[in-house]
Amino acid sequence: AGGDTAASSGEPAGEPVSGGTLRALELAQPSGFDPVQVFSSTSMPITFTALYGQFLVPDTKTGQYDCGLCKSFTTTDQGATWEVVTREGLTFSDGTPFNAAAIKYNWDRMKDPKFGSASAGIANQIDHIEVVDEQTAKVVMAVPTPGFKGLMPIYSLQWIASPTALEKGQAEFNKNPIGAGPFLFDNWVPNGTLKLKKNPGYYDAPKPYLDALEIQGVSDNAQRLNALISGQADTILNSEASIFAEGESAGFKKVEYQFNGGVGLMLNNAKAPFNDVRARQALAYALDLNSLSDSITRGYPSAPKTLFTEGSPLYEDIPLATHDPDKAQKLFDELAAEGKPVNFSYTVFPGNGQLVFDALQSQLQKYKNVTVTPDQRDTSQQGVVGTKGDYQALTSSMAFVDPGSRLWGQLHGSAERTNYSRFNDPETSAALDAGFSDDPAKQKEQYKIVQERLSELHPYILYTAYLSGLLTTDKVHGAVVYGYTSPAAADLWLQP
Amino acid sequence: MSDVLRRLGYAALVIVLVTFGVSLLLSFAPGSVAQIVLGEEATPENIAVLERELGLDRPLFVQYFDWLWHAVQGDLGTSPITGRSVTQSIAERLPVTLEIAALALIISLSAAVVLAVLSATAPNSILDRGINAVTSVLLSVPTFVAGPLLIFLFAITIKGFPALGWTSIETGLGPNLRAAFLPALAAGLVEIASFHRVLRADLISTLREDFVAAARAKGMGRGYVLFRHAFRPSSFSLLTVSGLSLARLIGGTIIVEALFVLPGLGQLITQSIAQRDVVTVQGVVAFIAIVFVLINTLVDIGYGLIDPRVRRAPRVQRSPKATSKKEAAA
Amino acid sequence: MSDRALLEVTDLHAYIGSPRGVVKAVDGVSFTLQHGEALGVVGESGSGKSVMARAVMGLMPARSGRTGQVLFQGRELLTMKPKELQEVWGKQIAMVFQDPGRSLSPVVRVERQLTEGMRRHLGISRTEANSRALDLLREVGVPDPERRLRAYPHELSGGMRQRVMIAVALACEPDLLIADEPTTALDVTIQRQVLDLLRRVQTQRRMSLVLISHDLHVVAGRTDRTAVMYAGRIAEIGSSRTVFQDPHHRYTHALLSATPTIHHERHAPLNVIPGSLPSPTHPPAGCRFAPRCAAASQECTQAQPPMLQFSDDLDAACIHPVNTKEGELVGR
Amino acid sequence: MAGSGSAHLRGDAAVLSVENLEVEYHTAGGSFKAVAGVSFDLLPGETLGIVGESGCGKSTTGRAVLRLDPIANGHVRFRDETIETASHQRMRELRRDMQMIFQDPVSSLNPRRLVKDIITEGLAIGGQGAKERAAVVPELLEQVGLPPERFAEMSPRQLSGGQAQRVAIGRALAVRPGLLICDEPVSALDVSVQAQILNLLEDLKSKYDLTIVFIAHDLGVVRSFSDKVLVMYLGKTCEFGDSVEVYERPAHPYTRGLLDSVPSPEVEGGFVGPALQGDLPSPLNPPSGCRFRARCPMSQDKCAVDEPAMREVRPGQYAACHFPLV
Amino acid sequence: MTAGAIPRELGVENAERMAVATPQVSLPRKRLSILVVFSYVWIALIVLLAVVAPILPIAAYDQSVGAPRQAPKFGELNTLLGTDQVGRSLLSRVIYGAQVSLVVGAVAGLSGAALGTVLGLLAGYFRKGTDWVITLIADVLLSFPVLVLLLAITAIFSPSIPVLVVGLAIAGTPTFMRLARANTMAWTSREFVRAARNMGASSTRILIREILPNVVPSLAAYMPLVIAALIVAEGSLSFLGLGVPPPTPSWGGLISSGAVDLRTAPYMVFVPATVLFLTVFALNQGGEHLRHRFDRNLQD
Ligand SMILES: Nc1ncnc2c1ncn2[C@@H]1O[C@H](COP(=O)(O)OP(=O)(O)OP(=O)(O)O)[C@@H](O)[C@H]1O
Ligand SMILES: Nc1ncnc2c1ncn2[C@@H]1O[C@H](COP(=O)(O)OP(=O)(O)OP(=O)(O)O)[C@@H](O)[C@H]1O
Ligand SMILES: [Mg+2]
Ligand SMILES: [Mg+2]
Repeated sequence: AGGDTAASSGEPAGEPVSGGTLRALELAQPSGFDPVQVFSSTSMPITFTALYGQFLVPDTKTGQYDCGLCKSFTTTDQGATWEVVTREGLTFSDGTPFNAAAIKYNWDRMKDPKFGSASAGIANQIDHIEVVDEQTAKVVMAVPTPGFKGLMPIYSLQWIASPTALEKGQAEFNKNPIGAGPFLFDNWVPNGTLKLKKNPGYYDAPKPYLDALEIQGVSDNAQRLNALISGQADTILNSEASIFAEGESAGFKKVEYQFNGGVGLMLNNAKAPFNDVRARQALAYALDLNSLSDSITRGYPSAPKTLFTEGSPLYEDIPLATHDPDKAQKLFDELAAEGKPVNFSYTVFPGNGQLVFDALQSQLQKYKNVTVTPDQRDTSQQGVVGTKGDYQALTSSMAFVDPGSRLWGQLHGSAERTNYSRFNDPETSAALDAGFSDDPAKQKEQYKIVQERLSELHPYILYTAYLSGLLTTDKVHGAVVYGYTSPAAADLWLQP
Repeated sequence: MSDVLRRLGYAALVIVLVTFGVSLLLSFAPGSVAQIVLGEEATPENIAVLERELGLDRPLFVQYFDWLWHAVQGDLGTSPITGRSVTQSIAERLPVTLEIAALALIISLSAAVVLAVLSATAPNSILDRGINAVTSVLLSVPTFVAGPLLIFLFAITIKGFPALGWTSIETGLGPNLRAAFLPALAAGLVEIASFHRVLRADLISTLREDFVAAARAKGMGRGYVLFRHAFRPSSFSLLTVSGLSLARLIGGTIIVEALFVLPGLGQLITQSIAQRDVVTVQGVVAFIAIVFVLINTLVDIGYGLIDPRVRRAPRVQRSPKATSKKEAAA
Repeated sequence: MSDRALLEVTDLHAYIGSPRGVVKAVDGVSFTLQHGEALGVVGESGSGKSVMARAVMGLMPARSGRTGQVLFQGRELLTMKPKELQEVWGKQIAMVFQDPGRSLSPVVRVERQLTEGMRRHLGISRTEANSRALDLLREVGVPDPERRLRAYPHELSGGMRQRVMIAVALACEPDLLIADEPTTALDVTIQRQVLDLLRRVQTQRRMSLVLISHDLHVVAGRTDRTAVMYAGRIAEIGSSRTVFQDPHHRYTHALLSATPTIHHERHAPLNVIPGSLPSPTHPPAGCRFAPRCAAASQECTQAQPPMLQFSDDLDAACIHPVNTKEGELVGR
Repeated sequence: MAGSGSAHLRGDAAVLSVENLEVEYHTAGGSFKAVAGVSFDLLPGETLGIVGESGCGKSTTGRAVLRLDPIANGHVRFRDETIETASHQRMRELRRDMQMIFQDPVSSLNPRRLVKDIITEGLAIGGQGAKERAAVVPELLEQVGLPPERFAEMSPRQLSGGQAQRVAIGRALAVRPGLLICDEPVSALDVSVQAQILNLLEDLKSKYDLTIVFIAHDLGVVRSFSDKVLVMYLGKTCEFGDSVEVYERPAHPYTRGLLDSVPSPEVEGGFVGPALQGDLPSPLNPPSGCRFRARCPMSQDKCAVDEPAMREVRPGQYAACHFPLV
Repeated sequence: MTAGAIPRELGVENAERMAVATPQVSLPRKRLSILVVFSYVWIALIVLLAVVAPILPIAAYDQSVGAPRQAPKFGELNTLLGTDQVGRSLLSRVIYGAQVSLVVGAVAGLSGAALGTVLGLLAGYFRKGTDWVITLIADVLLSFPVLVLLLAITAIFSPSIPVLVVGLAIAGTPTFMRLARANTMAWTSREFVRAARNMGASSTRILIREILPNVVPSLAAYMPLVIAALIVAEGSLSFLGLGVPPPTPSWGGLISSGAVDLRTAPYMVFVPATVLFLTVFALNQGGEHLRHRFDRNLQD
């Protein structure tokens, strides 16, 4: 499988130079560094790749995953078992060995409900882990999971911490987290600045290039840009189109990556009114996604037209949705006549939710026999709503780098816990299963079916692209963005 | 002595009621900390296990008194979200909130004192009316409007101050003050107005008192009389108001901290409420209540410093006028 | 200078702007005060005694105006610059206010209140000022003066405070002391002590004194001359004994007979003055007492009666005077 | 002085009889007895004057008689009722028969009500309807010398001190009380107005056959207005007797001192006798024995030990002094 | 005139002066200051617009009237103040926002005042135990930072106008309680209360007939100030994303959603911020003015 090509900064800058302190702003603040505590692949990539390195490194050219901290990560039985081999002689920064036992210790911990890991769901797909020898761990899955490797970069399974350090308890660990990454923990005030310093013993010398990193998490997009403009940061993570544009016009460099899929309305297929496919279709016809996107992105519309971006080998020119008010109205009327009017609530979470609702509402206002009402929840319920199916429509992302892992989990009829839209279409499920083929042609053929089904059945109505990227000053180089867990801290360097 | 004990007991009662109130409130809130910790992929079994682990399956009273029992011994518990000790979290964030609040108070007090003295020396003059207009404007600009404007002005346009973030004092006083200035100003602007108002009114009425005329009749200069004789007796309400405002600033830095991304108590409590982290919320609320009580005590001590009349037990015979005036001021 | 009066007040007007209009608090007052003389000023509440005292001093509230002439030792006070006035205040004219509880700064120790004036006017050192302060407190009869110096006003009783106020006023040995109702807030026994004290220091220091009170009895026994004020004007002025025993103005007479004394017959009705004080903003034309005066004629309500000299030591602004000596009313 | 004792009480004939009344106040500085054993009584139609320096407990005594201040000790009998044990309900009824007029006329009228409502307030509380009340307003106003057409609709702010005091008197008399307690009713008023009010009270007294307790610090006023006089010092009684006689021949040194402090323009120096020295001591820690001894020109050792009780020094004249001036 | 009486000599110049020279004194301005007049006019205007909003010739607040993010321009009424991110009329949203802000401010203020006044009256009149309990409640509420209380309340109930009103009313109660208590204590010590009791009046009657009418005006004078504070508090909540549910506009919500575009479309913040500012300003001015007029009787 493959994603989009990576975006990177500073191509003509020449050879990397060592030294300097980089000040970066990420999207969120860590509440701790214990891998069981975090879920951090897009919001705090620099922090976590700095502390723990990259377990797997995506090859942006092939769309495959190479090993980073591991020596090999393979399956021979379509994902029923995986063999993970660690590098010889690799140690954590406290000197303890980074070996198969360490992997087993970390991943078992993820499964333990006592620690309440956010990655417990994926960790629970592991039935058990056998330490074959010092270097080799055999991961036995509960059910064959061909996309397991692809899921790794998304979840915190990839962050392997020193078992010795973890043994001291979470509070102690957070005072001095120990991994095998390119940087060492220096100091941190919660909600304040995280300071990291170069790990001289990093396996992949001469990386890292930087002497030190200072990272802060700021969740507000505009404030991050403000800080960049006021000279408080050298680089900021960003996921919003308008901020990229503003940043560029203020003279900063943009590094942007667009995921396949995107962000949009997730419709609850198991509940009225969207258990009726016509209601979903009507909504898809009714919405002018470009204008919706324009409102939400503050003037930089980016509604994805197709499931895969044009650069992807799996790209097909099958539009995800077409704007057709007349058809929409007809369907709304038809449903209303049957006594099934499309009256639904949109679950609003703090943040962008209100804007999306406003845009949605003002568009639907023009139609008859359809109403949308807000259902305000606070952040604490963000996780619950999807799992419990306690919603009708909700903003959610269906974004992915390679389709095998994420898309399968979201759309496959038997992917119970992660299929929040409760979409169950046997044809789609079959095509997704068949998509795990090694034959690119067959893959493309199967995913074409998926795309056709999606544009027909609309479990999701995607209204904006899922972006990830950076804005940097001219001095920052080596920022390669390719989806989850990027940019990697080890690659960054500063022009003196 | 018994008075001190009584006050302490009362303060303790207030703190217990406040913390119990907040845990009661949050117990009605939907969602649970276990759910938050476990995130999207949680199974009900996992949640149940974690709740048992955290003791959240016990009745509210038991949970509360358990917390109280430990709190009395100085242990505010551990946050299930971050795994950090609440005492430590508060200790880390307190300097930020305290510094912002104190700086805001200093900025607004000094501005207000200067303005009020100018106003009071010539009530209803052009200058006075001008100052009144300015402070009325300040009074009507809420922090969440002032904040973005200040950022826009001082951080983005002029680039003199950081737009966000905190620099601790260990890095150096200069950078620390630079980071604290805009947030403190945003929080303090509103207070300037209320301080100016009370001090001006009190100064004007004090300047009409006989003892001011008496001091003038001795041939003492205007400025001397103002500062030596009139200022202290005029600062009662100012003291009351600044005590209230300091308490308010400490409790209400939520907005400034959100605007300027500061690692303070306001952020902590907002986050903890959203995450149903009752342990942390209780800890912070208890702490704020203690600060509130402390400020009240300081204000009382302040009265004594400003006015020798309240230093010792009040005299029996007091002219009824003086008593009622005090009452009104309080 | 000795042949000149210490203080000559001529046709003094002092008006105050209030929300209800211009208060004509003092409306044409003239009198003179000799060196070493004690002048009593009596009048009911609101008759303008305090404003008159403050107008003479120059301590008027905002929104006020004064005209006329106030010559103090031959110098015009009304037009004096603030800086010069400050030199006169405290050093040459001192003032004691009505309520001793309110005329001492509540937050400043007695010591400073006593010495700050001396140090400013006499330029003496702190220690010297302190020892003089001690002497002063002894002079006004404050027991245990060392301790009282360190005290705050609230720690003193009312009588003690008034003594301290008097000590403050005496500090720079002024030529004139204006005491505005210095005993009204005090009990009879304390009033007695304070009045004795004032009399004593006045004669000992050969100082001039203006003693203001609303009680004719208080003033008459202890001043050389007495002025009776009514609604911003002087109704009658003369030697205290004459004003008290042989008043000519109808108002003075009515006032005296309305006051029950220790000699008044039990349960016998008192003589009353009907009505109440005229409005201070729109006083009646002519004699201001006319509306309440039994003897008032047409003439009285038309023009302000001139000040008439009835004897060597008595002037009154009344055209239908009483003569109590002969028990008959003169005029009409 | 400063003695207690009830030798001067005149028995059952009295309308009001107060025996060893004590009132205690609790302040931040401590508790003290503002009234520490005061006894007096009134015969029907009599006027009793109470004099003394500020803070000696005159007002407190007046209020305690009506139980507006809590009675700590002692007995108060009004007609056949025991005041200190009467029920709240009974007390509310009784108070209507015992009215009080206060020192500050302006503060004793509710600024938010009209004169006609204030003056008939007692009637409204007594359950009279609006019509009946409106009917009596003119009469009530006239009897205190206020033209009804002008004053009925006025608000207290528009009244002068004397007019306000008239309204207060009218209000008290509207309920036809048998006993009237006047707490310094004229000391806030100007001399010219004071005479009007005193004459009015004198008129009404004979008209309604009132028994009056008249509290004042102006000795001249008390003497001319009352039949009997009670002199108080620091919460205790000093002297009791016929007002003229007490003024002419005071038996207690304190009474003497008080009278000597009254300014008298006719004599040289302004006063007839020597001044009393010193200030009123703090009621928080009053002197032992006779409370007046510290200021008394004739105090002796005995005075510091024994508290003098009221005893007859001359027929009908009682003083609490070990060494009365006889 | 008696023969013995001769007119006192007055110098000629003095006699002349007597006729003319009296002091010229300026009177304190009685006129309402222009700011106060403006404030009352503005409040009246805002209230009027909020009330008649449905019949005004403006678009509905949830209807898009054109392209999003148009700057204010003269011409069409709906785009007079520009449009928001979704293309809705800012004019309409600001006017309808007034409904929310004013209703929330006024209703919460009034109920807080009513509750606070009752409690304060009881505490100030009965003192002792009643006072202790009520003061304790006030202290407890006061040591809860207002925003924290509101955050907790909105965590329980999803935000809606009734929830906001209740939350803000609770937040406003202790202030009124303290004011009412202090006022009641001052008035209770007045002689007229004693006089009423002496007339046989019951405590209820004294509280309702004698004290309440005196306490209410000075509290009422505080109302505008409190309403202003509550409008700001509602704005802060909306700013934190806990205000009234969309699409209903509120000023705080408008400012908050505009704040992200401060750099590119500043009018989206400035328009609602100006209206909020002017209203709060007007309420403060009006409150000050009322306080000067009605709160004075405490002093005199
Ligand atoms: N600051 C002021 N503003 C307005 N009016 C004033 C002011 N001071 C005094 N007055 C008015 O001036 C008139 C005279 O007042 P003044 O104080 O001189 O009377 P007084 O004779 O001293 O009375 P009292 O015996 O009450 O002290 C009164 O009508 C009073 O109301
Ligand atoms: N409510 C109260 N609480 C505490 N102390 C009080 C109270 N009322 C009066 N006192 C004190 O009780 C003592 C007697 O007061 P009271 O008012 O009876 O004196 P008085 O003789 O009426 O004085 P005045 O002539 O000043 O009215 C004084 O020391 C006074 O300070
Ligand atoms: Mg005066
Ligand atoms: Mg009294």
